[in-house]
Parts: sequence; structure tokens; C-alpha cells
Amino acid sequence: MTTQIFIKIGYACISIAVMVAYGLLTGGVMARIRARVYGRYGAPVWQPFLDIFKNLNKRTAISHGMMFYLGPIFRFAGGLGTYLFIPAVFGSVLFANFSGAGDIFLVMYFIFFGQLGMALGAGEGGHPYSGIAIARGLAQMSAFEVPFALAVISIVVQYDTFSITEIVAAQQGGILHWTMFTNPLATIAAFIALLGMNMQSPFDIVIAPQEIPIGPPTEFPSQFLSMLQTNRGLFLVAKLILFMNLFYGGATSVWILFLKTFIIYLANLFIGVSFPRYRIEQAIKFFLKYPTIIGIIAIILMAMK
Amino acid sequence: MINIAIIILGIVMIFSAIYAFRTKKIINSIIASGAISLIVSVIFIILSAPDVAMTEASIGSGLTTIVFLFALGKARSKIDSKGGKDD
Amino acid sequence: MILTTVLGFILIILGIWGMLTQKNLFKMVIGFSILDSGIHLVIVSLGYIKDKTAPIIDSDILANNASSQVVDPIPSALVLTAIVIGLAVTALMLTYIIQLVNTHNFDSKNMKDPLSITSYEELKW
Amino acid sequence: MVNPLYMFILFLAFGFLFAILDKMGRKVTLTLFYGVLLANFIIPLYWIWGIFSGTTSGTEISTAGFMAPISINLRFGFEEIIIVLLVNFLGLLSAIYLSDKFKKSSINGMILFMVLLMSIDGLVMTRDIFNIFVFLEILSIATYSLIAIEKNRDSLSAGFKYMLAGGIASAFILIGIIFLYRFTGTLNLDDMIGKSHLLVGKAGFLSLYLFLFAILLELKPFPANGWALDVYQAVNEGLVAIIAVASSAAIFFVLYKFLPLVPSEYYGYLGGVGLVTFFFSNLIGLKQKNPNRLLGYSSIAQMGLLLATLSILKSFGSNDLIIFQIVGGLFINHFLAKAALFWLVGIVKKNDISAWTNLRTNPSLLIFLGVFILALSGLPPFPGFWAKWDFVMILASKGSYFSIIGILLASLFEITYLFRWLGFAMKKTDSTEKIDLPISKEFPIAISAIALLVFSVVTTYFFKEFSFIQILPLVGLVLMYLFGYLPVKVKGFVAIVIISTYAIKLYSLVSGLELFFAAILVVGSLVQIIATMYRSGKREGFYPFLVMMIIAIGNLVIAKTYLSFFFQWELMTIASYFLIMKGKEVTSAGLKYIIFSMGAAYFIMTGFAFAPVIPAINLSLINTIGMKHIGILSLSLLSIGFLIKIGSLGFHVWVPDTYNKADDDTTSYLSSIVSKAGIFGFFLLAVAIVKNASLDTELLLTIIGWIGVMTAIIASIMAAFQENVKKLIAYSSIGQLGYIILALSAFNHIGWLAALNLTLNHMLFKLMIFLAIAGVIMRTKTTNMYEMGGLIKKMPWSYISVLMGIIGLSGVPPLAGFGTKWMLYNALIERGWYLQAGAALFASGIAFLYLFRLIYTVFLGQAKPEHKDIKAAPLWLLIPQYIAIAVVMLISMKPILLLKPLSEMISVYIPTNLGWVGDKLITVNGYWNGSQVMNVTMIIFGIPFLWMLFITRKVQKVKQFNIVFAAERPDRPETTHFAHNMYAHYNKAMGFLVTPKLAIKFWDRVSEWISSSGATLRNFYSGNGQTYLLQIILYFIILYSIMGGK
Amino acid sequence: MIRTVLIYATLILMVIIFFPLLSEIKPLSQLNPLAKRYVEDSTKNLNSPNIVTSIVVTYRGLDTLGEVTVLFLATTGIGFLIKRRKKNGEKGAFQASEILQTGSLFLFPIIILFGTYIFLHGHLTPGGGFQGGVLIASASVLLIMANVNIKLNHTVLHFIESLSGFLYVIIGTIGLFLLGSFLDPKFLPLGKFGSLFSAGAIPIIYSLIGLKVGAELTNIVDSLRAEGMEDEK
Repeated sequence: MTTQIFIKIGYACISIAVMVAYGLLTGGVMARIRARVYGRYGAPVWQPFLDIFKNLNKRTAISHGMMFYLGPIFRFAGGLGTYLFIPAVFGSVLFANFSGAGDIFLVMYFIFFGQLGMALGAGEGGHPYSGIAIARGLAQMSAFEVPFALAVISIVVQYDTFSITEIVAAQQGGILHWTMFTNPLATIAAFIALLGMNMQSPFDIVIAPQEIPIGPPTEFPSQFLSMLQTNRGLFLVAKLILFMNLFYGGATSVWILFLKTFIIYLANLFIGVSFPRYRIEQAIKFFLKYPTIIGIIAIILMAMK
Repeated sequence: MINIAIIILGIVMIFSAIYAFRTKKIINSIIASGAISLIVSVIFIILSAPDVAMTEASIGSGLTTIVFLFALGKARSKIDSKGGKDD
Repeated sequence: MILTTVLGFILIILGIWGMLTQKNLFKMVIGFSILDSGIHLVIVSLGYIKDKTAPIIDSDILANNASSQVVDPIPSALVLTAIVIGLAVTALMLTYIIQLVNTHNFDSKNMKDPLSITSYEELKW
Repeated sequence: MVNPLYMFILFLAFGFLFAILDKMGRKVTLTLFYGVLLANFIIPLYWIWGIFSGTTSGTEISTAGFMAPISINLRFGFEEIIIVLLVNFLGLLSAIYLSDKFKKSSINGMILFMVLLMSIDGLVMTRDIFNIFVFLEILSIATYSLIAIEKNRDSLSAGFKYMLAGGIASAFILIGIIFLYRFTGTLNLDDMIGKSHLLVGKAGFLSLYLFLFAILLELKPFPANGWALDVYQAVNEGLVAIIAVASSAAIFFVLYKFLPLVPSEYYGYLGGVGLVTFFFSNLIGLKQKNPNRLLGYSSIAQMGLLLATLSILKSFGSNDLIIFQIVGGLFINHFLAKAALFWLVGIVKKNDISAWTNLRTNPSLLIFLGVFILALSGLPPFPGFWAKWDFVMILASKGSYFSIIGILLASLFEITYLFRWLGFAMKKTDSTEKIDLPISKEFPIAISAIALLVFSVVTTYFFKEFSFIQILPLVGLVLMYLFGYLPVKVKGFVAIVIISTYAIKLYSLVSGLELFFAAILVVGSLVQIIATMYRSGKREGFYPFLVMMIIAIGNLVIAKTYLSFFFQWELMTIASYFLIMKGKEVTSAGLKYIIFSMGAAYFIMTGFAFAPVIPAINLSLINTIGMKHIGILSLSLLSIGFLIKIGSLGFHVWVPDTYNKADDDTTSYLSSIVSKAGIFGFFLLAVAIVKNASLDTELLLTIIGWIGVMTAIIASIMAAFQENVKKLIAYSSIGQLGYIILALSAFNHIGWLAALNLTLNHMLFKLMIFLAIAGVIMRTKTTNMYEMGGLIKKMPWSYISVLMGIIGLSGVPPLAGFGTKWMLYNALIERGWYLQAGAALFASGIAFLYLFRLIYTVFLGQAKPEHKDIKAAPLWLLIPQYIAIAVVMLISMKPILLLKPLSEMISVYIPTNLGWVGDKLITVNGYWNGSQVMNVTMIIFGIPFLWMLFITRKVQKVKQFNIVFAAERPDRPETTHFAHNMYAHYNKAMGFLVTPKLAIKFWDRVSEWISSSGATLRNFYSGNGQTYLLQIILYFIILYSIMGGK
Repeated sequence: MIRTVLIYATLILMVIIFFPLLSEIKPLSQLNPLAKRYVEDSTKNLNSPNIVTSIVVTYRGLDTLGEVTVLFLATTGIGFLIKRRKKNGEKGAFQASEILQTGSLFLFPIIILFGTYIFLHGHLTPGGGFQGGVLIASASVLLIMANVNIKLNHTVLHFIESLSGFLYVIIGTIGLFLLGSFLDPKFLPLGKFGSLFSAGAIPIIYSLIGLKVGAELTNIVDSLRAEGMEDEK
């Protein structure tokens, strides 16, 4: 029993290490691609690693208080947790993580864990813009959550289970078994929601540098920042894996995982970039209009089957 | 015969009543109402009710009228002494 | 006697008519006393039996068949009470009128007629 | 036994003699006067004693040495004795009240008063219809004369109008009597009843109608009652008490005696007259500000109600005992309370109820006012409560829907204006204006109050066979009241002792679901009592009602019958109302609370009324409800009642105001405990539905489900837009309760489990948040969130409590809040309510908005300079919070400890479809291992935390404004604390959902429409005596054409 | 206008409503059983020839007591409303002629005597206490009218009023004491049919009523005299 737990923990560590590395790399690549799209040269793809190491070696000499201190930890734990409750690779014991502890709803709610902690930490920083950004972020979140939730419910109805592993299992046996094809409406709704979730263009007002000169991330220096950056990679991957599992047939090996998530992310990015940035209320209205309707139809279709 | 008498009395009574409400002077209407009572008491005698006739005559047409007149006088003197308008 | 009953009702209606149409307090009370007279007439006429005498047993009417000789005494007894009560109410109404006049505000600005029912509408709703 | 005629003899003989005796000095006559009144109170008392001891059963008295039909006879049976006793009792009290008048004014006053009482006694006792007329005239003339006890213009003009109306009434009655005599050949009532077959044709009916109409007219039916209102308004209160109460009672009794003569098919019409009067008088009374006239409307309404109950019950053919119980209950209630209220008005001497705040300077008067208003409102334990309950039960069993609606709606109107008045009286002001209060005036009021209370307790305890524990809330109230002089800390301790004892007792009585609810409600309350001790001073009147409320809520769980449940429910309402009224500026919020609560109570009452009687098994309601087939109507009514109580969408308008204005610790109770009573009610409903599997409740449950989820969404959005911290939490409460009923209405095992869990969690989390915020408000002395900020440094313990609370409420893992949310979605998906599940997720997304606002604007951001020296929250407030946190942590670490027993409780009703593997809970669709989630989270949180701890070196605390934007250092926290109108952007997007404030507008329109229709209707009462006369005669005609037209 | 129409419509409707009372009533041809019993019982058991009197005073004695009370109340009430001025009033506006004054003084005892006769013979002949009382009162009215400034002795009036009322009640109580029934007049011998001292206590009661009514009505009239006006404000 005890050995099992230790093995499990060991596996989890490996799994996390792999995904952090992958996530950071993806981030770097994406930054590069985005730069190229805008016609810039861009930073090297390993730039995120460099940033983290640089920041790790710095020490902060000031404190805004306990919550400020705990904020990034919450954030990081949130990213870790989100990932750890998702079975990353179908059939792999190594990458099964702690998915036995909870199902899709646990993952959905655990996403909030980090965000809430981060919001509180930034809030204690005392800078009004953190508050503004968080308020906007929360408002947007409450909106993109709707199509996403509807899509998830649609899938849950479709496969009659909450278990991510079982959802992935049901999609095995050919590309046409993927949710993307069996339940395209849910996929579309979730896809749009993912744009908001990743705060990508056109829903990037929350973290857009032009809008808020000093948002939450800029509140945190040095080792806090390194933690946040690590989390950024991990959290991104966690979300992508979740989407992959739910809509794109999951992955039977790490390589397929890398491939699929990369493509999802890329597609997401490209589609997002081609739209102008929404104001926050426009974003909310947008999410609650078409994606929501699509999601509702998806549920109704699945409920009728 | 009796019926004719009653009808005549009745007509007088009705006209007295109408007069009582139509006349401008209150004192006249008081008298008219006393007259009605008196006629009623006569009818009571016709109806073989002498006790009632006596009572109606003395109280209805007698005392009530006096009370009315006194009350009117009292109200009048009040209005006059306070410089009020005449009715 | 139906005729007197009719007369009684006519007086009742006339009395009500007076109470409803006369603005003058005294005339309203007169209406009331006419109404009362009408009621008394109705009551007594209901006890009347044709060709019978007053319910007083003279020596010539023997006690044993008196009941077939006299009119109904009960309405008479009731009317006696009613008349006295009527007087009491009338007197009290008149006293009220006097007191209403007494408490009337005889200000030159106050154009209200102290003897009109329409002058006493302060209390409402 | 003393011949009751001696009462007449005493009254009359001394009445006649007084004019002479007065020459010997006023002292002599005064002594004799009170002696006579006392003697005449003792005579019927003696008879009552005789009746109860079985030595007599009343008597028939003939006069003049002849037997009944020839001579006038009187009856002194049980009913007569009681009414005569009450009348003479009231007469004695009234005379004491009027003693200063009697001392000063002429002897005639005393004479008139005695004769007045004699005539009332006579009216009650006589069995001869002409004698009724004579006594009626004596009554009228004595009243006319006494009205002039104050010779002001108002009294006189009112008196004159009264005389006109009385004149018409006596004319009608006289015509009626002579024709009744002509048809039946008798004047004796009993004789006449035997000969009622002779009353044939239109003329026969008309003669009955004339008599009946005159009696009705004396009972002041709407709208032919303008004259009576003027009298009530203008005349001396000591006298009006007699007119409105004793005289009306006697006339009502005359009607009661006369009813056997009336063919039973007309009873319904009489009931209609009564109902119309009750309804419209209360409706018009809504607008009334003058207390005398207000009481006038109320008196007329009550007489209408009495008339309605009597004739409706008669028309149903109910047996005499039931009629006696119901009508008698209402009667005594009205009799004692109304008279005393009139006296009270006479003491306070304020012509506008809003000026009654000076009553606070005299607490005893305030208590009396409260007692009487509670009694008139038909709240327990007063007799009106039992009567109203029984009456509604009977109406329901006969299917008289309109009568029920009319009576309850009108009762609500009455409650509105009565409680508005009470609210004004309880308003906190600085007024120190003393009330001049001679003992002779307070004494009668006190005696009435005591009589009413004693009567109530006696009926409750003996006749309704309530056990001690059922009246324990009242005992607790009195007990705590006795400790009133002690400081708060001691009283709080005493309260804890009392409630603990009660809790131990309760524990031995409950099992299963009862145990769960008892634990939540009573233990939750117990813990919070500690928090109430943070106040200083005495806090008078707080603990008695607190103890009463807690025990009443606890008793809800073990109530065995509908009545017992409703009784406790109303006690809870009363207690919570008075707790709320301890707050500042709470007048309108308190009124809203009581109106909505009473509205809810009436729905519940009708719901029970239409439910089948439960079998008499010695089990609590939750075990027995639904054992017999319960109808959908009953269920719907109950649902509406409980929905109002928990403030669901549409009915939520009372919640924010009430929560906001009540004291902070009271609010915590309201949110965490009182609202759970409504949830318990829903569980009752749910159990009833489960047991009636054949019943098609799909639609009802779906509607409730949607109401729940829409409540959650709209309340969350509303909460996000609040600036006031208590309102924010209030809306949050509304939303959370929406989740609970959503989960419950899903109606599967996991749904109920979720609902139970949500109930517990909401209790814990709201307790934590409200008490923490109570501490904050206490320190910052504001409730506006934008006036707070940065308090984390000053009040860290409160912050942690709120943090735990919001994590729990938002449902973020690993705390127990997630488990409940997860179970909710499981339930909804299992049920097939996918869209509801989506909507619930939407609502929980929005919940983040307001939760963040709550914690950010209060504790984070920039601190205000005025809060520089703020201290942490008092320990008293923190203790319950941390107890709650401990419980939360426990059930988060080991959810199985809670979930397994709960699941077992539920499986009695719905078989379980859950599986357990170790700590893992497996449902139809999903699984959750709460302990493992907790462990994982602890580790992944702990490792970075330790790492950071390890690498962090000495740090320096930054100054408050160690921030710069655009090269500018801010200097004022107001500009740097982002708190005001925080979700402006969200408002732009979603505000359209809540800015129309449809619910508020709807209720505003409703109340405006009601009060304006009342205002329009009261134009009937033009004040012109002649118009009143015309109304009376028109009423005569209309009623005739309705009743006799067929 | 609307009001006028309404009033006349009301009156017409009242007529219509009352009409059955006239149309459905058949004239009596004989007494109903109750009246018959009264007529027979009155002659046999009470020895009172005037049946109306025996009904008023005995059978429906409680009504009559009430009736007396009503009048008493009216007096009391009027006295309560209008308090007499203690001091003498100014001279009245109108002074009766000497003939009238003398005549009234002459007539006064005769009328009083006649009134007394009427109530004493109430059980024998038409009339009784009330009618007699009114006559007595009218004697006083005559006196008042003839001599405006006359001051009636209110103490005496009150005394008569109170005492007679009290005695009436006491007589009723004696009946209750001796015969067990309130207002039973049979505790006195019934006497010879048709004689003055017969019919038990009826003549006594009627006399007391007469005195009381006389005193009360005198009081009422006196209260309402114009010159007795009392101004309290």
C-alpha cells in the first residue's frame, strides 16, 4: 500500500517534469510563431526556461503580506492539481496521475483553485489595476465557462460518464470516434471557450499589456515570477490535455499527446489572432450568445439520442 | 264611511308631510309634523287603540312638538347671539 | 285595516325621503319623527280586527268571551313603548343639534351653515 | 346560584338612585359605582365556577310570574354567562380607565355607563325579540349620550351621524318585529323558531330580513359603516372600547340567537357580508394613519370575520362545539385585544401612528402593544391563531377556495397595518418624551394583556393538549425575560445552558433525518450564541426571543401534527421578527419581513389544510407526512410557502433589506438557521412526494428546480452588483438556497444527499462569513465595502474565516464545498436535467464574482487611514467561526464520515445507488475521493510553500503606497482601492437581467395597487351623515335583491 | 344630480321591496293564540280590565322597565349634554300676559290632578303611567311657557325621578323575593275586578311610572328651554 503510494508519487513527479518541459517549450514556440505572424523575429524557443532560471536566482526583499506571498503558491498548486487530476495518456500508468480521485467536474473546479489564490495574492498587492484585471478576468471567466460547461455536459450525456478515462476510452477505435466528429457542436462550443480560457486573442483584454500596464503577473517579482512562469507552462498543457481527452480522442502515448496538444493550441491561436480584441462586456455577450446556443443545441441533440 | 274619513285624513297627512319638507320655515315644518302625529292619533282611535291614541296625541303631537320648538329656539338664539346667519 | 297600513308605509317612505333629501338638521329629525309615526301606524293597524272594540274589558263584556270581542292588544302595548322611545331619541337628537350649533365656529370666514348636515364632514375616510 | 336578574337590579336601582346619592358627595357614588360593577363581574364569575364545577348548567328566567311565551324570559346558559362575564369584566376595566372622567364630570356619566352595561347584558340574555329592540334602544341612547362625554365638535358630529344610522336601524327592526309577530303570533324567540314555517312568501322573508338587516347594520357591514368609523375615531377611547367591543359583541350574540330563525340557505349570504366587510375594511385600513380610525377599521373587520365564521360554519352544519371553539376563540381575541388597544391609544394621544415612537420610553406599554397586535394578527399562542387554523381547515375540507383566499388576504392586510404600527412604536429614536401614565389607565391594559395571555396559555396547554416541550419556546421566552437585568455575557451563558439542555433533550427524541436537521438547526444556533456575547450592555429583549426562536426551530423538527408544526413555525416567525426589530432603521425592512413571512405562513397553512389528516402515530411529521394520499394542490401551496420563506426568485425582495437592517449577529442567524427551516419544510414536502409514488409531480418538481436554478443565477448577479456587504451576502444566501432546492427537486438519492450537504455547508459557511463580517462592521462602523479595504493586516482571523467561507461557497476543491457541487451535478445529470446543470454551472461561475468582491474589497487592497488603529474582531465572534472551520476541515478531510450516515438516512426514502470503495464515492456517472483530493492538494500546496519558505530571505514590509502608476505615487486610498462599482463592465453585459428589478417592481406595483384601491374605496366615507344614510338604504336594497331576489 | 336620481330610485325600490308586506298580509279575523291568552289571563289572573295595561306593566314589564330607563337615559343624557346655568338668566324676550300667567297657575293643579287620575286608573281605563306622566309634564310646560323666568326646583324633580325609579325596581325585586319572579305584581292582593285597588301592584307601578315620566319630561323640556342656555366654553 505504502509502496504503491510512493510509486504513484514518483510517477506523478516524472509526469509533471515532462509536462512542464513540454509546456514551456510550447510556449516558446508559440511566442516565436506569433512573432513571425506579426512580422517580428521573436525570442528563442527556450526563452521561457531562461526566464525561469533567471528569476529563480533572484530574491525578493519586500513583502506585501501573507496572502501576497501565498498567491503564487496557490496558483502553482492550482496548475499542478489540475494536471494531476487528469489522466494524461490513455492506458499509461505513468501518466495516469491521480485521476482516480475525481472526475471531469473535479478538474473543472480545480482550475479555479489557482485562479482564486492568484487573485487574492494580487489583491493584497494593493495596486488597483490588479483588482481591475481580476474583476475583468472573473467576469470573462463566468461567461466562457458557460459554453465550456455546456459542451462538457453534452459529452457527459453522450458517453454517460463523468470519468475522463472512460470518455477517452469511448473515443478509441478510429478518428471518426472522436467527439470532434460524433459531437461537433460541443467541440465548437468548447473550442471557442478555450480561447477565453487561455485568454487568447480576441479575449485577451484581461492580460493585454496595452490595456492594463501592470496586471497581476507584473505584481510578482523574482522567485514568485518563476513559479508563475512554470505554472504557465504546466497549466497550459493541462488545459490542452483536458481538451484533447474530451474532444480529440485522447492520446495513447506521450508523442501523440505532444502532437495533438500542439495542433490544438496552434489552431486555437491562429483562429483567435484573426479577430480584433473584444472589450470585456462584448466578450461576455459573445460567449453567452453563439457558443452558448451551440452548447445548448449540443446538449439537446445528445439528450435526444 | 270610516274608510273615506281615513282617506281624507291620509291625504291631509301626506300633504302635511310634503309641506313639512318643502316649507322654508322650520317652525312650519315642526307644526306640520305635529299635525301628522295628531292625525295619526285620530286614526289610532279609529283602530280601537285608545291607549295608543292618548299616548300619540300627548307625546307625539304634544310633547315632541314642544321639545322641537324649544330646541329650535335655543339653536336660533345661539346663532343670533353669535352673529351667525339666519337660516 | 289595510288602508292604514298603506298610510303607515307612505309615512315611512316620506320620512326616509325627508331624511335623505333635507340638508337642515331639524328637518332631518322631523323626517325621522314622521318615519316613526308611520311605523307606529303600521304596528297598530296590524293588530286591528274589523268590528272589534278596544282591549278594555268593560262590565258589559264578559270575561269569558272577551277574546272574541277585542282587537289585538299586543301591538298597542308595543307601540306605547315605541312612542316613548321615539320621543327619547328625538329629544336627544335635538339636543345634539343644539350642541353642534354650540360648538360651531362662528367665524366670519366660516361660511358653513351650522344647521346643515354638510357642515359636519370633517371626519372621513 | 344568584339570580342573574340581580345584575339588572343593581345596575338600575343604583342608576336611578345616583342622582340623589350624589348629593352626599362624589366619593359615595364612586364607591358604589365600582362596587356595583365589581358585584356584577362576580355574579357571572360565580356562575362560570358553577358550570365548571358541575353544580349548574345555566338557567332560564321568566319574569312577571308567567311562563315564557306570555312573559319575557331570559336565558343564562353557558354562552350567555361567558359573554356577560366578559362584558362586565370589560365594563369594570373601562370604568377604571375612565375613572378620572367620572370623578370630574357630572354624575350622569356614571349612570349612563351602568345602564349601558345593563343593556348589553340584557341584549345577551333576553329571548324576546321586542325586548331585544328595547335593550338595543337603551344601548343606543346610552351610547349617544356617552359619546358627548367629550363635548368637542368631532364627537358630536360623529354622534349625530351615529344617531341617524341608529334611527334607521331601529325603524327597520321595529317593522321587522311587528311583521314577525304578525306572521308567527309570538314575540318569544324560541317560540318563533318553532313556528318559523309560518314565515312564508316574500313578506315572511322580508320581515326576517328587516330584523336581520338592522342587526347587521349594527355590526357595521362594509360599506354601510362610515358613521361607525367616525364614532371610533372621534369618541373617547375608554368609551369606544365598550362600543367597539362589548356592544358589538352583544349585537353579534343577538345575531347568533336569531340565526336559527333564518333559513339555512341564507347563511352563505351572511358569510358573504362578513367576508366582504373583513376584506374591504382591512384593505381600506391599509392607508390609515390615525390609530383610532385604524382600530376602527380593524374592529369592523374583526366583527366581519366573526360574522363570516359564524354563518359559514352554520351553513356547513358544523357542530356547536366547533362553532364555539372557532367563533369563541376569535371573539375573545378581539374582545380583549381591541379594547385594550383603544385604551392604549387613549394614553399615547398621538394622532399619527408614525409618531408613536415615544412608546419606547415606556417598555411595559410597548410590550402590551406587541401582545395585542400579535393577538389580533392571529399569531400563536393567542386564541385567534387556533380559531383561524381550525376555520381554514374546515373551509378547505369544504372546498371554499374563495373564502380562504379572501380571509387570508385580508388577514395579511390587517397584519400589514398592525405591524406597521408596531414597527413605528419599536423604532429607535432619541425621543425622551414621556407618556403621562396614571395607574388607573395602565391597570386595565395590563389586566387585559394578562387575561389574554393566561387564556392563551391555558387553551394551548389544556385544550389543545400541547406537551410541555411544544410550549417550551414560550417558556424560554419568559425565562430569559426574567434574566433581563443581567449583562449580556451572563445572559448569553444562561441561554447556552438552556439551549444545551434543550438540545440534549431533543437528541433523545430524534433519529434519521430529524437528527440531521436538529443538529444543524439547534447545534448551529448554540454555537452562534457565543457570538452574540460580543455586545456590551444588557441588550434587553434580545435573548428571550433568541431562545424562543431556537427552541421553536428545534421543535419544528419533532412536530407531530400539521398544527404543531405550524404553531412552531409561527413562533419562529414572531421571534425572528422581534430579533430583526432590534436593528436600527429597521422599520420598513421588518414590515417586509413580517408580511412575507406571514404570506408564506398562510400558504403553508392552506397547504396543510388541503392535505389529508395524518394518522395519529406518535412519530414526527417527517415520518408520517404523505402516509395518506396528498394532493398536488396541497404540495404546490406548501412549496410556495416555503419558497417565500427561503426567498426564492420573485419572493426574494424581503431578504436583502431584512438581512441588511437586522443586527449583524441576527443576520447570521437568519441566513444560517432560519432559512434552513424553510429547507426543512422542503424536505417534508419531498418526503410526502416520495411516499406518494403514484402522484404525478414531474411538473411541480421541474418548476421548483427551475426556480431554484434561476434564483441561483439572478441572486448571484445581484450579489455581484452590491456595494453593501450585508446585502451581498444576503443575495448570496438567496442563491445558495436556490441550489439546495434545485438539488432536492432532482429527486434522486444523490440529489438529496447534495441537498443535505448543501444545507449543512451553507449553514457553516454563512455562519463564518456573517460573523466575520459582523466583526468587520463592528470595527469599521460601515457596511459599504468601498469604505473598507486592506483589513487583512488588522483582522487576519476574520480574513481566514471569510477565505474558508468563500472557498467553500464557490465549490473549489479541496474543501467540502466541492463535494456538494459535484453531487449536485451528478444528481442533475442523473435526473436528465442537463440544461439546469449548465445553468447551475453558470451560476457558480458568477458566484466567483461576488465572492471575490467580498474578500477583495473588504480585506485586500488599500487600507483606509481611519482604519489605522482598528483592532481584531472580538473573541466572542471568532470562537463560533473557528468551531465552524474545524467542522468544515473535518468533513473536507473525511467526507465519508458525513456522507455515509446521510446516505443511510436518505435510503429510507430513496434507495441508494451509490457505491463506496474506501473513501471513494461512486455514483452512476462519476466518482470522487474527497480524502485523496484533499491529500493531493495538501501535498502540492505544501511542497511549493515549503520551497518558497526555504528560499525566501529576510523581507521588508512595504509601505502602504509602495506602488506607482504612470510615474505617480498615489496618496489617497480612495483612488487606489478598486472597490466602488467593481463590476461596472459586467453590469454593461449582464445588468439587463437584473436592472429592471422586475421582482421589486412587481411587488411595488402590487402594494401600490392594493393601497390605492384601498384609498379609492375609502372615498365612500365622505363624512356626510346623509350620504351614510343613503349608503345604508342602498345597502339594504342591494343585499335584499341578492338574498331575496331568488 | 346623480345623487337626486339615486335617492328617488332608492325610494322607489323601497316601495317595491315593501310592497309584499302590504299585498301578502290578510286582515285578521280573530286573535292569535297568544293575544287570546293575554286577554283571558289578564281578566282571570290579574284582575285588570285594561289588557294593554296588564301587558305593559306585567307580562312585558321588562320592556316597560326598559322604556322607563330609556326616558331616564334621555333625561340624563340631555342633562349630560346641556348643563343648566346655576345663576338666574336674564329676562326672556317674551313676557306672557297676566291672564295667561294667572290662568296657568290656575290650570296647573287641575292638570296635575287629571294626570294623576289617569295613571291611577291605568289598569281600568285607557291611558296609564305614560299618558298621565305626559299630562303632568304638560302642566309644567304650561307653567314654563306662561312664566318664562320660572325656576323649577330641580332637586325635587330629581328626587321624584330617582326615587320613583328606584321604587319601581324595588317593587320588581319584591316580586322576585316573594314570588321568585322579577316584576311579578301578584304579591299584593288582586282585589275586586274593576276596582281601583285591584290587579296587584299594577296601579302602584303605573303610578310610579307616571311620577317618573312626569318628572323626566319636565326635566327634558326645562333643559331645552332657550333661556336656560348653558355656555361651557
